[in-house]
Amino acid sequence: MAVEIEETMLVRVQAEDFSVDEEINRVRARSTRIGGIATFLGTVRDRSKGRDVRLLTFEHYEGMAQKKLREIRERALQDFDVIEVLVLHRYGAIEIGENVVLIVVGAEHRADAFRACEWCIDELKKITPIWKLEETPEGDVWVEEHP
Amino acid sequence: MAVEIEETMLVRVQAEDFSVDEEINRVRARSTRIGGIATFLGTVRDRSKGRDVRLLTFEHYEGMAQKKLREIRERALQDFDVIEVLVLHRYGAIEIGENVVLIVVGAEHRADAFRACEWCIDELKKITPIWKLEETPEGDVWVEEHP
Amino acid sequence: MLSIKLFGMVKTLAQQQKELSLEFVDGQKVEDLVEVLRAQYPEIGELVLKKKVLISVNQEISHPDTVISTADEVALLPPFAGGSLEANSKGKMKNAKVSR
Amino acid sequence: MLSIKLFGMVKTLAQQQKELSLEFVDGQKVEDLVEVLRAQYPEIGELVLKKKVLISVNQEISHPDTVISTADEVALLPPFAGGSLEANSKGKMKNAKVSR
Repeated sequence: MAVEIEETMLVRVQAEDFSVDEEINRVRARSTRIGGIATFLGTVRDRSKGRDVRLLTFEHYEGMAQKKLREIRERALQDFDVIEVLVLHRYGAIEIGENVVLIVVGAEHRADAFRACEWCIDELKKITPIWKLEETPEGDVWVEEHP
Repeated sequence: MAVEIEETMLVRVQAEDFSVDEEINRVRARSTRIGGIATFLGTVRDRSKGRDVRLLTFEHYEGMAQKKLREIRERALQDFDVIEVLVLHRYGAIEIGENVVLIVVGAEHRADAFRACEWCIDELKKITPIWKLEETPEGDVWVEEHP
Repeated sequence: MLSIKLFGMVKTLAQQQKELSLEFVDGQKVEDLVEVLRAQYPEIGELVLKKKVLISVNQEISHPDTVISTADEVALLPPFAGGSLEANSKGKMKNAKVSR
Repeated sequence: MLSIKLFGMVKTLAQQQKELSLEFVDGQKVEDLVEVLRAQYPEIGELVLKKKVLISVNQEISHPDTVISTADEVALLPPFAGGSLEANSKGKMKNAKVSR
């Protein structure tokens, strides 16, 4: 039961902002064997494909988005020599400079942590049903590609 | 003057622990063009080369250590397509699971952030005059290699 | 009847409806659903035909011969924010403008 | 006199002294300093000769023919915690035991 609750915290889609320290601490708490923690934090840029951006709104497919993020965590734990993986994505309106997505990977050795962390964010962007509406001076556009 | 003060905060050797959120915010504050922040956090593992470790004590060459970390930041900014780099190392006694070293790299695109972040930590471990005393059940040993 | 969840620019193309309800015979295939969409929502049907919008069945990407029960959870998935599925090559699709 | 900063296991080998003071003629080279060390601190001198301990002059790694002024900041650098300099191949050096 405890493990289930923990796993729920390790894969989340939420509207609220998050603290990187708190999320890193969830990963760190899993094992004293962890010596390296690689993190990727995606934030909102003020430019996208040459357009100015004022605000982003993320929409997700509730249920399927979480399912795909769980798959990513499980595949990373299976395919890389890492100890714990946390995957977190926000939805709703997010302003310039604010947090959108976070991957945290703890491993004994740093090279494994980096490999897995980069794989997770690449895979997340490929398979997770999340969409992004950009508010620009020329109007609002749904975009396919993340900057 | 303002820039000098900021740069001092972006390369530090200190005894105190740090908050990853605060350090990420220093990097994020540099530009709204930043869309990806790659971070590496090194922590103390409870094992090193098959030995149990109870405590680590880091000693640094004051002056030269900072100089080498500044060089790493400047070379990363020059050689990679990144916007800001922060390099931070602690000294003194550090317990199992606690923070030792932090690299934060902000870039427009995530691949550049990852490349530069991994280069920085690899380079730091090669050229920075910092030494590590391991307290183990068999006695205290100065070690050459970081886990 | 079959309920179909809509997201992003597909929802915009359907006048902000979150779900479509279509007449659909239990046990037909995804390729049959594409024909229904083309008849009733030509703009959306065309995007599906070109694989720019994918169809998921029970939260997994479907194939043309995937069988659909009217109890299944079906959704139309425009290209994801993070990039594109294998079926979508980058940058081919124009962004859909939203009028407010 | 020339002051030499000591760190890590070299400091341990010198009975926890943080600095050595050696008789040294201004303008001699690093290779001359190595000879002085070998004569007065044979254990440390040997490690320097084998390039397991490096000599820095004004916070940069020196070469045998680097000229030293007695005003320079000189230090003996055992292998770093993070790994080894080019001159040190990994794992060759035994860890120095510290008696408390």
